Amino acid sequence: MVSGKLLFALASVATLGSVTTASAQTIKIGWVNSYSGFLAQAGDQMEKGLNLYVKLHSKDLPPGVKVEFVRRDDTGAPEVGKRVAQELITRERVQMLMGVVASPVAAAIAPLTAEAKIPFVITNAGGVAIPRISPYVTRFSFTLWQTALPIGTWSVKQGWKRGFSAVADFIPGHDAEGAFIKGFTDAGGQMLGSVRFPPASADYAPFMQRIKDAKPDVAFVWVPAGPAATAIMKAIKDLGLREAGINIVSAHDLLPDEELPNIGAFGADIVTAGNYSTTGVRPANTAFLKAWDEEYKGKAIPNFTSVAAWDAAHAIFELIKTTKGKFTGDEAMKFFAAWKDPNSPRGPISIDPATRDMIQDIYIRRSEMKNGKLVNTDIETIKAVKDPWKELNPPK
Amino acid sequence: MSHLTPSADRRAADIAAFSRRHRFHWFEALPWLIAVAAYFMFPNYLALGSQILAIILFALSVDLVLGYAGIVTLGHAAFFGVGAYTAGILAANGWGEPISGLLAAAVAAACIGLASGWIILRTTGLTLLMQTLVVAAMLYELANKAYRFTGGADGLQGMSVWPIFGTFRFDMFGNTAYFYCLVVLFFGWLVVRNTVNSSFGRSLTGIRENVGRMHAIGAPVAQRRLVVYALSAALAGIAGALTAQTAQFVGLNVLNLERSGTILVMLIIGGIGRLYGAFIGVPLYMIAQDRFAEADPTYWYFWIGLAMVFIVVFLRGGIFGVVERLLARSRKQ
Amino acid sequence: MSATGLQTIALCKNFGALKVSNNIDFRLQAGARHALIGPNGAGKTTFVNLVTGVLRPSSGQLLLDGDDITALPQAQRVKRGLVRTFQITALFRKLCVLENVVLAISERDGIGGDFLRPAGWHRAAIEEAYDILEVMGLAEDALRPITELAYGRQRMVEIALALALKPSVLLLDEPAAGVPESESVTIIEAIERLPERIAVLFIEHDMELVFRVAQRITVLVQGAVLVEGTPAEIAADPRVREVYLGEGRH
Amino acid sequence: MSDALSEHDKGLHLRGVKAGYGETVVIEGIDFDLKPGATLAVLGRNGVGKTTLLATIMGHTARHGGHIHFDGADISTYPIYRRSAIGLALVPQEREIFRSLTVEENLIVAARPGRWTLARVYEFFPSLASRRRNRGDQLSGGEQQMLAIGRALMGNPTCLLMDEPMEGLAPVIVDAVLAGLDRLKREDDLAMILVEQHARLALEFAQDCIALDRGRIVHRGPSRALLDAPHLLADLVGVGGGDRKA
Amino acid sequence: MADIFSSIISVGFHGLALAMVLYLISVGLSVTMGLMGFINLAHGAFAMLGGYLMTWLMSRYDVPFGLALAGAVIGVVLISVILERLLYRRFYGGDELDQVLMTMGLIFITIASVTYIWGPVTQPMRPPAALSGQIDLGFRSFPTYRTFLIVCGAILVTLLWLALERTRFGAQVRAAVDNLRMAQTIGINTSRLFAATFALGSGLAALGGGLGAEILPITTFYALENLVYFLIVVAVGGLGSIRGPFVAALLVGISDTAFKYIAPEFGAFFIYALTMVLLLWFPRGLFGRT
Repeated sequence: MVSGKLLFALASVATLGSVTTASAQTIKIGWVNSYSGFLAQAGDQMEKGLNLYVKLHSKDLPPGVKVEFVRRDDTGAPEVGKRVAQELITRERVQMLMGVVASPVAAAIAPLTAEAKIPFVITNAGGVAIPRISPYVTRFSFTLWQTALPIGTWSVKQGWKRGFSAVADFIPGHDAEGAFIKGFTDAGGQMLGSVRFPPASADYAPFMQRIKDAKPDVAFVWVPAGPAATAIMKAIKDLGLREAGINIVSAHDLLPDEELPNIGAFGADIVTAGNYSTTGVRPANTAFLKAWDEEYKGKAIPNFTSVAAWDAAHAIFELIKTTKGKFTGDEAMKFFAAWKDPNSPRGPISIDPATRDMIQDIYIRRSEMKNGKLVNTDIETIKAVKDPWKELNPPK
Repeated sequence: MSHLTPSADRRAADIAAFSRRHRFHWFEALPWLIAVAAYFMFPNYLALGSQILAIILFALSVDLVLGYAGIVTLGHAAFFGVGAYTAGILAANGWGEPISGLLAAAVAAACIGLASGWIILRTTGLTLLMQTLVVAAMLYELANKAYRFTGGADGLQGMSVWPIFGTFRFDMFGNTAYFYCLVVLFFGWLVVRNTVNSSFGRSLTGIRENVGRMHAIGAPVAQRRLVVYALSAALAGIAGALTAQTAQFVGLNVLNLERSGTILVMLIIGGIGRLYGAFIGVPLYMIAQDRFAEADPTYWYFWIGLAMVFIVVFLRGGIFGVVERLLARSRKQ
Repeated sequence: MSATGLQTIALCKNFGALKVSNNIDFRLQAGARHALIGPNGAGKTTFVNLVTGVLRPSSGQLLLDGDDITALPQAQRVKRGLVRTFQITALFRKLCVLENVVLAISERDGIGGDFLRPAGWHRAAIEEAYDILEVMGLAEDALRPITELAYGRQRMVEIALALALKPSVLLLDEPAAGVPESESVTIIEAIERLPERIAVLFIEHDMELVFRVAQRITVLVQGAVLVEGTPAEIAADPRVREVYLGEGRH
Repeated sequence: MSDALSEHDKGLHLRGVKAGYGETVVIEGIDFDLKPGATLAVLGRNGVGKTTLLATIMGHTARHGGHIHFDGADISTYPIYRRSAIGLALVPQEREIFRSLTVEENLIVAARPGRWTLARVYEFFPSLASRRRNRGDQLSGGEQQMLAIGRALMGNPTCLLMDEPMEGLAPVIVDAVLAGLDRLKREDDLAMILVEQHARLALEFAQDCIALDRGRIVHRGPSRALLDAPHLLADLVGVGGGDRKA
Repeated sequence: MADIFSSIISVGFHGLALAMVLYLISVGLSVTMGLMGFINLAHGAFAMLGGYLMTWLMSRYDVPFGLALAGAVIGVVLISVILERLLYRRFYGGDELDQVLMTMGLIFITIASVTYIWGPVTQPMRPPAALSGQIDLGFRSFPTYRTFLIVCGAILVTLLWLALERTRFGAQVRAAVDNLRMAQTIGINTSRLFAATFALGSGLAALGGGLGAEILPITTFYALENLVYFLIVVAVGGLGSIRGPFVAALLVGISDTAFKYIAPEFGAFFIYALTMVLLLWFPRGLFGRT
């Protein structure tokens, strides 16, 4: 008890100290990203989204308040991510953690935030159970159940009754597989089989060949966005899966907007479910794309990861504006729980206070060639989708 | 007789000098003094510090097989990883007592060492190098496949390590972890030091220096190599378990080729077969990596790589080798 | 104990179609001084390797003190007192002279596997090793690494290492090979001083050494025994002259 | 350059050569001269340094002192391949045929322009011609020996070093090889050094001889003289204790 | 029954394509390791550079496929010659641990350099239209590019065999692998031969890296991720052999594909197990020297 009181006293002294220097206040945010490793490409997308928002909106911060992002590379490896997060908390004394591409990395970091009591704002990692690990986790991206389950249901509606799934063998892959099978079989479809392959696999042709040899109506294929997605598209094309009468569906990771030019014509006619596409017709999206093109001079194309980073940065900046830069971890979490943004580039979004995950519109998109370019065109919108997994698996 | 017969005094002095070689020198206290001082000087770097201490133990285990027994291995991560997963799986499934976790890890790694060593140590040279590599790669694939136990590519989540002796809790700042690693490393070092100075250890040096002659003086070479391989595996397993317990996480990369390769690199940088190469090479490499990664998260590989090429071109025999040469030169003058 | 130290019966070794050892019957009496000579490629080194267990014979038998040791591994033969030196010095080059000999004694006494006590605690082994160095005249170099020794001194360490194993049969493979004349005298003297109970078989080209030390000589040609006899008999044998001088072309 | 060479400079000259393997010294204080087209036999028992002497001339050993001159150039520090380029060739004791090459490839790979061509080597050793497609490791001992000599000749050397070319050959083959060597001596202006254990063979072949013992030259002179002194010969290369320390 | 037959054809086809790539990349490593006794862990970096240069020439300057490939090979050969002269030759016949340290260092440097120049993004490989899509071979259709790759690989393998078996240069290389000192004795300048062989091996690796960019995607960690496969091909094939790596590449390529087809969850486990057994059986590799 005595020591507890002592700690409290010390803590108040520390807070006093920070109040006196409030005139030139710096908020430190730990930014954990995959700068190298097999997710470096997604990391680059995320980085660009954050940088763009920070560049455009730093001037909007209250006078005297600055935000400093302390950047660390998790290399896509959970143990590295955990270590850098720990260092950010203990060494750099950051007030908040943000970022993370890979679900395993996020899952490794999450327990630390429960101990340190600082918010952890996830801008990509979609592993469905991660927010349950710590009450300080909130997520601005998506879960694979939000995207993969609807595409399962939608597939059966097209009259495709026999399905096959092929996913990368790690948390998000398992989520995607489970969600698709749930949606597909609940709607009356029948699974012919499923394969899981190593997440950092090099050559997908043997796996795709196996799908081809199984002759399903529809194949759900999921890999993390980036090089693997392009490679798998190429394998689908080279093996002539669609020519063999097999429809390909996926979550948006398979056809991220920035990879479309790399994929080209052979990526046409694939149906994916996602929370964002550059072709979405919304004023907020148009403005976002304009700012993006000005900043990156047409050399880069944003995707759902960029938008998630952008939206998360927006929420954090609003938090700082509202609190004038003075907030505790719990206050920040309360702010995020009530977060609503009707004008995100991806449409209306809000945080579900119960799950700390996004409630957002999910778009069913078909890829097609328009003016010589491959694009995702929205063909159906499912409004305000909550994470279905958390409803199916209520906390014990 | 044509030769001078040294006096009885000379004989006594020679024998005394020879039989006292295992005694402690003052400089052997240096690493430990530095380690304790580092605790007070860099309180914000204890997480890195405890990792360095654990990896030093790993490097010591490699030095034992490579530097003393002359077994070139590119797969020692196998034992590090088995140790890490053993301690990790125990802690994730309700047995978080750290010290018994270390022991379990040592036993598991030693068993794998015995079993694989029995098969692969009959080969030599590049073939042996490949065999060590392949053993580690197989364990990697198995760990990936055994998703239910290991968490596969997602890593082993949900480890809960109990306080040491029920008293010292592993805190986020790494105070406990640092001293825990320091004490375990100290005991590990004592074991390695005692081993290399024992008759067994000297016979290993003999095997490295001239296998043919060891056969010719009647040494059971295969048996010695197997024993030291298993002992080294056990130490590597403890190092892996330390890493797992202090980070409270185990990922597949405890078993990968990069880990086997970089531990070799760290040891070569320090100097092999000298017992203290690990104490120089590991901190140097890991601190450099930490600094580079912070200054330049994308391109730290470049500077590490450049340093490695520089060392091999200009500093043959590692840092310790250079120090020894300088000492030898100053002694001559 | 039989009077025979080492005996081979119809020893053969083939590498494919090549017969490197052809039906060698050979006896080395206990305590003998016996030389094995022959031109290059006669199979002398193969013979040593067969006897010491580096190679397995294709057929034939090997007896040590009357016991069949054909199937024994190298280390076991050493334990029974069958010890060799190497034609090309095979020492622990980075270790000091004393340690080289201590290693051998440790293996002989079965303490080489002790990983609990420091090597320095085995005082008796060290004392004994030093005794051997004194006998061989190597004591002044006891703590110097092999690499710092002149080649002739290294050859002496070769013999010291073998002696440390307390052999009953000692195979010396060209003990004076590569040694300058000035130093070879010491080696010859050392061989002459070897304890009498040891049966010594030496393979040597240096005829001075052979005829000075050997009581019997066996001449090996193309993997087979050409002739065996006393030095005088061998020197007078026309077949040996033919082999060595190339007389009487076919 | 070579025009300016005096007769004295031409050929092979060793002065105080000391060499061995690593730190070991095997031969010491070796001096001799070999004029173009001359033949020299090197005698001595096993292990006295005969092979080392040839290896040293070819550059295979570690030189500890002295100099080797060939046709006016100090070649003591030349790398091995340059010694071959200026006209030295070695027929090694173990023959060292390239086993994964065919007979013809073994010859071609050593070829240098000059009077010796593939055709001439085949004419010289007809049995090689019939086995030209066979691989190096499919030859008999005699064929290997002929191939080793043929390969050396393909480099069109002016000085040929031969290390026990009759070793391990059946008598018939020895005669064939000897006949070839005799023909070489007659038809080609080639200096030759022959290391041979069969002393009489060597002495009958070469004009001059040297004998080695423990790495030093212990006798030198015309071969004829030694052939006529059987006791001296036996003393130098034969089997016997002898007190030849005088 | 037809299904099984169809599966076998699938596995054989994709395995063959992988084998060609593995062989082109590994054969140079095998020869340099056999010839110079140099453990060049960074060999894969040359393949990776080949891939980067080719994709970069194609996407940045719209160089046609064939020309880009040639440019990449030439570029890599130049780089390798410089590296050989500056670094590698210091370590011939040296301590194998020094070689490991230096080549690991080179791998790290390459990883960072390509990240700096080309970014962390996988390089897109876009074969020309004529090589895209499917080709109908009568009884069934196959991916055109992979068919091209197999044909190309077969031609290159044949050319390489001819070069090594029928030319004087090839004979010199084989002679030097057989017996280095004797090769010098007959006048071969082995230092120059080393450089030439090293350049040839690197060029072949670049060719394999460029042609095979589809099968082994060009990423920054290419040299490290694929290293084990290259080493397995070399070790199983036998050092210094030309035939050995080819058989080993076929073995690895086809069985790896088969295992991925049948039991993808196990990843490369069976390949490693196979390697272990083969190396116990043939410690010097299938075609190694005794």
